[in-house]
Parts: sequence; C-alpha cells; structure tokens
Amino acid sequence: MPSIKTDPRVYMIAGGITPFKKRYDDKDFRLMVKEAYDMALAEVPRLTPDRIDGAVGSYFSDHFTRQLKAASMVQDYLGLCPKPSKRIEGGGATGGLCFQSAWEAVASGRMSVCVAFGFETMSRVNTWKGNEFIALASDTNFDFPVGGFYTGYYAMMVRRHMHEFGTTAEQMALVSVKNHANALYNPFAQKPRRLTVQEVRSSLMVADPLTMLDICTMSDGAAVCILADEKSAERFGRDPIAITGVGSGSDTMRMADRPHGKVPLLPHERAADYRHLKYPGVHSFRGGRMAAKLAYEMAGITRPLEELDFIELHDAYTSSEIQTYEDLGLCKYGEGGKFVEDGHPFLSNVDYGLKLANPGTLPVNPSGGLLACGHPVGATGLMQAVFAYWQLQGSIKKHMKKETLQVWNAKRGLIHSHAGTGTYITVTVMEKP
Amino acid sequence: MPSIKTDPRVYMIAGGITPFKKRYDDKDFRLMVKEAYDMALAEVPRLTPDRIDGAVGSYFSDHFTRQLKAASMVQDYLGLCPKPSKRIEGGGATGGLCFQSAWEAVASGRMSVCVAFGFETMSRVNTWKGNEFIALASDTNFDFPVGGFYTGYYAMMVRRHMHEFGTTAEQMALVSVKNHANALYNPFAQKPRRLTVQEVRSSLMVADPLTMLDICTMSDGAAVCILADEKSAERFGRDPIAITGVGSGSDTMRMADRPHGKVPLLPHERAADYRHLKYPGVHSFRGGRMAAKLAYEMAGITRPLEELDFIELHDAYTSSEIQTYEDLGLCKYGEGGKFVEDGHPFLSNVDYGLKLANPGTLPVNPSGGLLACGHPVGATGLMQAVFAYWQLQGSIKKHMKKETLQVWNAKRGLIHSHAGTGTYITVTVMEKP
Amino acid sequence: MKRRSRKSSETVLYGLDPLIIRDPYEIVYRHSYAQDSPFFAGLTKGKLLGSHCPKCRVTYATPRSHCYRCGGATKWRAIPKQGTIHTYTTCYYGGEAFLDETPFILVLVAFEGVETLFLSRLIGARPEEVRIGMEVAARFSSTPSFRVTDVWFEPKARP
Amino acid sequence: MKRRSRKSSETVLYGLDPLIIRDPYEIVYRHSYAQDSPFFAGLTKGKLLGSHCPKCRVTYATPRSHCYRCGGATKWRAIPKQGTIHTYTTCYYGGEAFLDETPFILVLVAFEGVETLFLSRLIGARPEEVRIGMEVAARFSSTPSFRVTDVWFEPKARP
Ligand SMILES: [Zn+2]
Ligand SMILES: [Zn+2]
Repeated sequence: MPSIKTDPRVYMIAGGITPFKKRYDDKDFRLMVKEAYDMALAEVPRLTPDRIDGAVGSYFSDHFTRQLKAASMVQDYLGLCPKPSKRIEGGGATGGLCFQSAWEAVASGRMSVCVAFGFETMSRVNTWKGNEFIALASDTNFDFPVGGFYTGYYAMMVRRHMHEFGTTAEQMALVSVKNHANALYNPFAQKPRRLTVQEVRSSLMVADPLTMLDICTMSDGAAVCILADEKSAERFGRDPIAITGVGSGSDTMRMADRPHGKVPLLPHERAADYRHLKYPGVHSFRGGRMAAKLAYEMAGITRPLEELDFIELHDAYTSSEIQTYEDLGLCKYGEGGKFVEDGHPFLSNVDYGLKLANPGTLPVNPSGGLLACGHPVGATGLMQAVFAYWQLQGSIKKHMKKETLQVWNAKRGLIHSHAGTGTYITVTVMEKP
Repeated sequence: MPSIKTDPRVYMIAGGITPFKKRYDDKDFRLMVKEAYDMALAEVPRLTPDRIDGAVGSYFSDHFTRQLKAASMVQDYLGLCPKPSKRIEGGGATGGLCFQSAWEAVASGRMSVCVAFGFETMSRVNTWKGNEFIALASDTNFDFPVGGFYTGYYAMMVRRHMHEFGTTAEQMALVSVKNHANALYNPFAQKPRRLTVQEVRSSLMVADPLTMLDICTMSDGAAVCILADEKSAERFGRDPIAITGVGSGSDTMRMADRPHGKVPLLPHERAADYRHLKYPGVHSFRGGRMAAKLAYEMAGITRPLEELDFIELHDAYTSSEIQTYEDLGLCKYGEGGKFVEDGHPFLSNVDYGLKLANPGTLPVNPSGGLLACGHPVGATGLMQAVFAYWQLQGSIKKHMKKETLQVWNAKRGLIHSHAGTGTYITVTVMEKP
Repeated sequence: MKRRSRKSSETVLYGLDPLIIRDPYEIVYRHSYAQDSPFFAGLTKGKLLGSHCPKCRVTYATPRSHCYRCGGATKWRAIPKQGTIHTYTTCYYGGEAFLDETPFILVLVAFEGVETLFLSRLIGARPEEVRIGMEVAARFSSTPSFRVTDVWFEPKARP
Repeated sequence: MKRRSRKSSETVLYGLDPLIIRDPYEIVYRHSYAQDSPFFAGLTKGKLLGSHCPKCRVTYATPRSHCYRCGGATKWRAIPKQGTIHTYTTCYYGGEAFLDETPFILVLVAFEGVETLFLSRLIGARPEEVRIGMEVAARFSSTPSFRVTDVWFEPKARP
C-alpha cells in the first residue's frame, strides 16, 4: 500500500438524482440519468460540456437492464461521446465503486472533470424474478440452487450475530423505524412511513427474523455526481466538497467460505476487545472493515464516532445497518444492537415516537437510507454521495424543501456501499474543505 | 483536460495468459484466471500476496458467464479477499478498460500494486446464441430486432469505407492472411493457419463482404496483468515496462446516429487532408481517434508511424483493423487498404506467401490478433498487454519457444481495445523504461 | 417443507467427466418503450417519426428525445418515407433469434434534410441489386408487432 | 428474403401510453461443473467431498480446488456426513424459481475438523425446532439431479 497521498485533492462539484420509485414506465434508464445529470449541471452553470473530460457509469446487471453494454447508451444520450467512458459493476456496491472510480480518474491526473452516473430499472420484471436475478449474484453452483434468496442469506448472518452478541429483532426494528421516519422529510424517498417496532415485527415474515419492513425495496432511479480536481473545482464549483478518503474491501462469494481469524483493528480498538471473537464468520463484514480502515487512514480519522458528523450507509437490511456500525468502528463488534437502542444513530430533532437515551450522537441514514429511499442498485451509492454533498454544503433545505434532515454544522460525512453478503464494500469520506 | 502528467509512472511488472481455446470444459472461469495469475506471479517471486493492494476484474456479460457478480468469485478464488476489487465492463473493450482502470488505481496513489484480471467463458452456449448475446449489446429497441448481428453492422461500416475510399475485400483478406500466419508462431493462439487471399474470400460468406475468415471467433480464456508504481516496480519487478500513455473514447450506441463533422486531427495531420470527408459517418471510429489522441498526448507521440515499434490492435474483423490504422494515424483516413497492401503492418521475417513492397514498417498484431488468437472478451485487452509486455522485454522467445514474432529492438508499443461498432475504444502506450 | 422442485430432477446430462448439464434460463420482461413510445405507435399508423431539435435545427431519423448536441428536449417530427441507401449488407448468418430468417438485407437509410440514419431491412431486392445511393421507400406492417420491424424498406417503384 | 419472424407478430401488449410489451428471453446453457465435477459426482454416490490443503492443513467443506490461504492446489477429501447447525433461517418467500417451495429452511452446517461451512436445506424439522448447535446428518437423493440439492440435511436421529 502506498504512503497516504491526498494531493491532488478531488472534489465533488455537483450532484443530481431522480426520485426513486417503484416504477418509471414513462422514462427509460437513459432519460432517468439525463434528468439527474441536468439537475447536476444546473448547479454548475459555468461548466460547459467541453470542460467535461469523461464519465464512469454504473448499473448492476444485464438481466435487469434487458440491454447489454447499456452504459454506452447513457454516455450517448448525455451527449458525452466521444469522451472516455466505462462501466463499473460490483453487485450492490456498484454505485459506491463508480464514485471511487471517478475519484481515481481525477486523482490519477487523467481527467480534470469526470461525471459518475448510475441507474437501475428494476421494474421490468416482477419482484420475485428480481429477487431471483439478485440471487444469481450468489454462487450459481452451490448457493443459488438451494433456494437462492439474499434475504435468506442475511437472515442467517444476523441469526448468528444474535447468537454471538445477543442482538435482538427489536433492535433491528428500531433501524426500520428510524430510516422510514427520516424519509418523511426527504421528497426523493420511495417509502417514507411512520412506524412502530411492533409494526415492523408484525409485518410479513420474509426470512426469519427479517420481515418485509426489515428489507429495502426494488426501485427505478438514477443519480449523477460530478467530480473535479482542485483547479476545476475552484473554477466551476459553487460550493465544492472534498473527497478525503476512499477505501474498499471484498469477501468470498459464498458465506460458507468465510474464515475465522482475528479482527483487523482500527486505531481506537485493542486486540483485547476481541479476545474470544472468531472473525468475521458469517456475522460480520470483513470487507466493510477493510474499506473503513483504508478510508480512515487516507482521511486521517482515528476516532470515527467523534470525527464523523453523519453517515449514509447501505441498509439493504436493518440487520446489515447494525452490523455495519461495528465494521465502521462506531462501536465495538457486538455492540451494534445497543448502539441503535441507545439512540446514537437517530436524528435528535425528529420525533420517532420512541424514548431514546442519547439521540443524535452520530446520525446514520438521515436521508432514510435504502430502506426508505429505495435501492435502484447502480444509482444507490451515488445517491448517498448526493445526500452527503447536500449535508456538507448545508443545502438540505434548498433541495428537500424542509431542513429537518440537515445535520447542523456537518463538516465530515461518510458514505458506504455494499454488495451481497459483503462481497464488495466501499467507504468514502467527504469533507467541507 | 488536465495538463499532461506522467508522474508517478506506472509499470507493468508481470503478465500471464491461458491459451485461448474454443472451449475449456474442465476449467471454469475462476480456474482459468488462477492459471494466468500463477503464471504472472511466477515472474515476480519477490511479490508476496501481502504486497498486492487490490484488483480490478473484467468480463463482458452476465449472459455468457451464467453468473452475476462473477468477478467477486475470481477475487475470492485468487485468495485476494478482503482487498479492494471491482469489475470493469465496456463490451469488446472490457479488457482494455480494465487495464487502464488498474493504471488509474496506481497512478492515483491509491494502490502500489494492482492486479488486473479478465476472462470470458463463451463456450457455454452455441455460437449463434453467443452472437445473439453480443447483438443484445446493440440497441435492443432499434437495432437488435432488425436482425441484430454485429458482423452485419461491421459489414455495413466497411461497405461505406469501400464506397468512400475504394478499399477492397482483397485488402481486408490480407489482414486475415497476416494475422493467421503470425499466429503459427504463437503457442497461445486458437486458430493459427496459413491462408491465401483467395481462401479468405472463398470461405463462407457471413455478411457481405465479410467471410468467416474475416471474423474473429468466440473463445474461452483468461489473462492477468500486474501493475505497480515506480518503487514497487523496482522492488518486485524483474524487467518492468512503463505505461506512458492511456487514452479512451466512445461513440453513440447506434451506428445510425453517428454524426458528420470534422476529423479531430493528430499532430502530423492537416485539416486540408480531409477537406471533403464527412467524419466519422459509419466508416470510421471516432472513439478510436479520441483514444489515440489522448494516449499520444500523454506519451508525447507526434508521429505514430515512426515512433511506435509495434501495435496489438482489436481486429475483431479484418475491416476494423484497416479502419483502425487510420484512426491511429498510421496513415491518412482512406489509405488503410493501401497501408496493408504495401505490407507495412506485416512482419518482415515471416513468409506469408505474398509479395510485399514494404514489409515490417510497423508490425500490427504480430501475435495473430483476435482473428487468430481468439477473443474471450474480458481477457482480450489484457492478452494484448501481455503480448506487448513480452515484446518490450524482448522475452517472446522465452514465452513462445520461438523468436519469430519478436520485433527486434522494440522500445515502444501500442495496444488497442474496441467495443461494438466503436462504442468504447482504448489506446495504451507501453515503453521500455 | 418440500425438499426440492420436481423440475430439477429432470436434469439433462451432456457429459460426465467433467460433469456437464443442460441449464435453461428464462426471463419474461414487461418492457416499456417509455419516451420512445410515440415512434412505435407511429409505425402502426404508417408514420416514421424522428426527433427535431428546434435550437440546433437538426432532425434525427432514429428518435432521441434529447439532442446530443445541445442536450435540449427534441420534438417529434415526421421524416420522409423515402430515402436512399447509405450502406448495406446481406446477412447469411445471424444471432440465433434470426437464423431462420437468413439471408436478409440490412440497410442504413439516409433521408433528405435529416442528419442521422435509420437501420432497417430491405425487402424486394436481390443482394446483388442493392447499391449505395439506391432509392428506397418505407413500408409498414398492417398487423403490427409493436417492434421496430413494423417498418421496412423496399426499392422505390420505378416510375 | 423473409421480412420478419412469425413470433414477433404475436406481441402481447401490457400498455399503450407508454407502450409496454411482453418481451420474453430464453437461454439454454451447456453448463460444466469443470474442476468441481467430482463433488457433484460424489453426491450421486452418497459422498460429501470437500477440499483439503496439505500445506495449510485446512479442510474446506464447500469445495475449492485451490486454497485461499496459500494459493496451492487442494486434494479431494470426504468430510463428515454429520455436523451441527452454525446458523439458519426459514424462508417464507424467495426468488421466483423457488417460490413454490416455500417455506423452506436454509442452514449453514459446521463439521468437526473442517474450517468452512456448507449451505444446504434442512428437512424434517419445523421452523421453531431449529437451533444453532443442533446436530444434523446429510441425506442424499436416490434420483440425482446433478445439482447441489442432491444432498440435504435432517435432524440427527435420536438414539
Ligand atoms: Zn440541439
Ligand atoms: Zn493452503
């Protein structure tokens, strides 16, 4: 690994998203991206098309898109030909990987201004076929035929987490209550909803212990981020946000193959904390820890809970949000359930109908996350970047009409994208310059 | 576009490939990549796994692979978890884009050592279904239903090239003769063969004027390149090769949408050369010209014909090799047919059974190219890098047993990867340091 | 608790060493033409609708609801039903879906006053008769399939 | 020169504005288990074959022909036919291919002396009976489908 290098700095200078919806019948993926792109361009009127050096696109699967090499149709539709372009894919982490690829394009000195675009159109098949596609992203010889279903895989993961650490289904439900309620103030969200723990637990059981309200939904949607080097950020950006840390990690395709070893420690942790923990097993995401470690090193973060002001993380399942608190070092491994129970990841100014001991220590998914915003795979990781960008600009009110979700005086945020059972995970740190 | 920056330099320090074959029934894509990876690692015994910072993988389509998120299974199989990883895709240019993504990972300072791996398993469906998959990478609303077939698209492109410039089918056949004959000396090639122009022209007509011998075949295969920064190249490499220029371009998905404008000029060209040429139309690859322009600028190349010692380019069709001579500025637009007829891209020491005026000016596809080596899409662009690496090391004899294909005193080579009708194209320049 | 589906017990074996099985996969899409719908609806009415950018004064033969020059929204505009062949080929092979239709002729058609081309099939001509510059006319299916193949071209009738 | 296939004229319409059509797609794979073939052949003989790395002295329950620790080739080694449940779930929904089999129980099984786990179905237990640590035994199909579902687990018979 090279010695940490944060120069030349890379900035996000604009972002755009479509609302995420169950279905856009009247717009194909090209047009969805175009709308997000135009929204982003409107933020940087001085950025004429000739100043854009190229693009990176992301979507999850040829199966959902019903079109191979679909990213080249978007490049075309945006009027970006003959500029450089490519597609990035990494399951559910596709959007996060795309964002980091745009970072690489700029940090490498190859581009001064790079567009990252992502989309997914999941409405062209029914929900259960969609679940089948997603399951085809598990080992098709050993995992898929057994009853391939990612919710089943995550259910097994959290079952073991509950066994190891005493995590409860009610703690998981709190994540659902939080994220759905946050989304009430986010006009881009697909499923805003006021819920109780009881409602989450008594909704349809999908794969024990995960109910329908523990799981994100499928969506159509698109998101765009424009990244630039320092000079171009100064020239074209109105309120650029610096990208100060990028990290990513991976893990074995089959959960069955996850090893049992030692926890890779963050600066504020000690080996003694985990003397008896076999890691990661199936209860934790080693790739998430790796991603956090690399991003924190680059950004110079040693006490994440204190040094971050908010987090947008990949809560495809309520359980994975809890597991991710631990991977990111917001609390020790095993304490994720208590972390949410104590109120830390809630917003302090939103009424959730709950009594919380310490609300707002470090808001997680103030936007509503995947659970309530939706999860059009290739767009999701970029959507997180757009929400983080607004938080750090202090422009939530401008974009969401209400300022309820604005984390006050937010200086540094983290975004986190995650693929099936943790096979690819990205962590990116963004800061007010 | 940023001012050109070639520091920190990125090096290729190892490469490996499987032979490309019609079918590997006894090896899945993971094992094919593993064999190429082990071949690469054997070249750099001092490079222990802990020194590898991450990987970038490439394959073309979920359809061929019968497995979504397949690159994460390779990451796993190579023992590279939990390191960073992602998949790159861009149709036929997938491998070239992957190589450039690994370059970005290193040039950005994010990784010191990055593995680029690529593969395709095209044998799990019949040839015509395979052609159908590839055609699904054209617009599925407007192009595919009409009789989607990429050979048909390229046939239309070269038909217009013939109309504009007088290019002949016999000139195209010369490309086939050259590349199949070169492959006689390359033990990794799938289809080495001594041919005559007459045999090429009289083989089965696929889409007029392209015969079966004008077209590359489908293949199973894998390739791996290991890239490193200067310090790691010095430390681990035995004979590293510098990557001095990367460029890429794109064009509209539908050929029907290609505009008519002016030729983007290379330094050695003048506007007057193309006073009456409507460009690119469907006869030329604007994305290829863009890629060349960017790569030449970074590498400081102003007279490509004189300053390059060999080229490995994407000859999926004999016609596209001729069109690519022009995109790369080896000759003027319209002179590609004459360029091959005069013998320039042939090797001077191979007997092709032809009388050639100027053989060996600038050997193109000394390896045999896609036409004779095969085209397992995600591996192809990386295979070109491996062949170029050997050429620049002067290690062709070591790897191919014979030294026939060694371009003597090769100091600088170019590799070129290309997606359907030129929708994505990459150009990379590699040099002896 | 059922053990496994009946389907899977009907596996067809292609080989034993290595073990090779027949493995079919099927998807049914509910495919929307979205913003391009008027074009396909137009075909059923014998219309060839292209896109026009009022700002750039450019007409696109194959529709695109945004202009690739200026990025603005385009308007629908009928393009001529007659044009000339810009380039062509005869396909003697093709993707599996089209193998039983070979040989067929593909043409890119150019239209007067229209910047871009249109990909279609040419019917009613033998391969050796086709020429660049040849005049052709659009024909429309009376039993539409709601595919782009609802239109094709034929050589323009000799006067 | 045929104009277009008959199939396309049978398009099913789901909507008019926008235009939405039924668009099916099918692929038949000739799928090879390649280097993992002995595992699937083993199932037909009532054997559960894992992989063993002699250098690292590690046994993998789910086969992998190369060791992820040292990168070396592994050898085939039978793993125990009895194990314990490492974790589990009951799926009440699933991917379309498995919807008609719900509810079903998924288990990750751990084996004595084996580093990694094995994903399978648990048959013969009610969801509320399943526990982490529960002893289970492998059962094999007498009419193999050459899929990983040729093996499943059942609660170990009480003595
Ligand atoms: Zn315009
Ligand atoms: Zn080992």
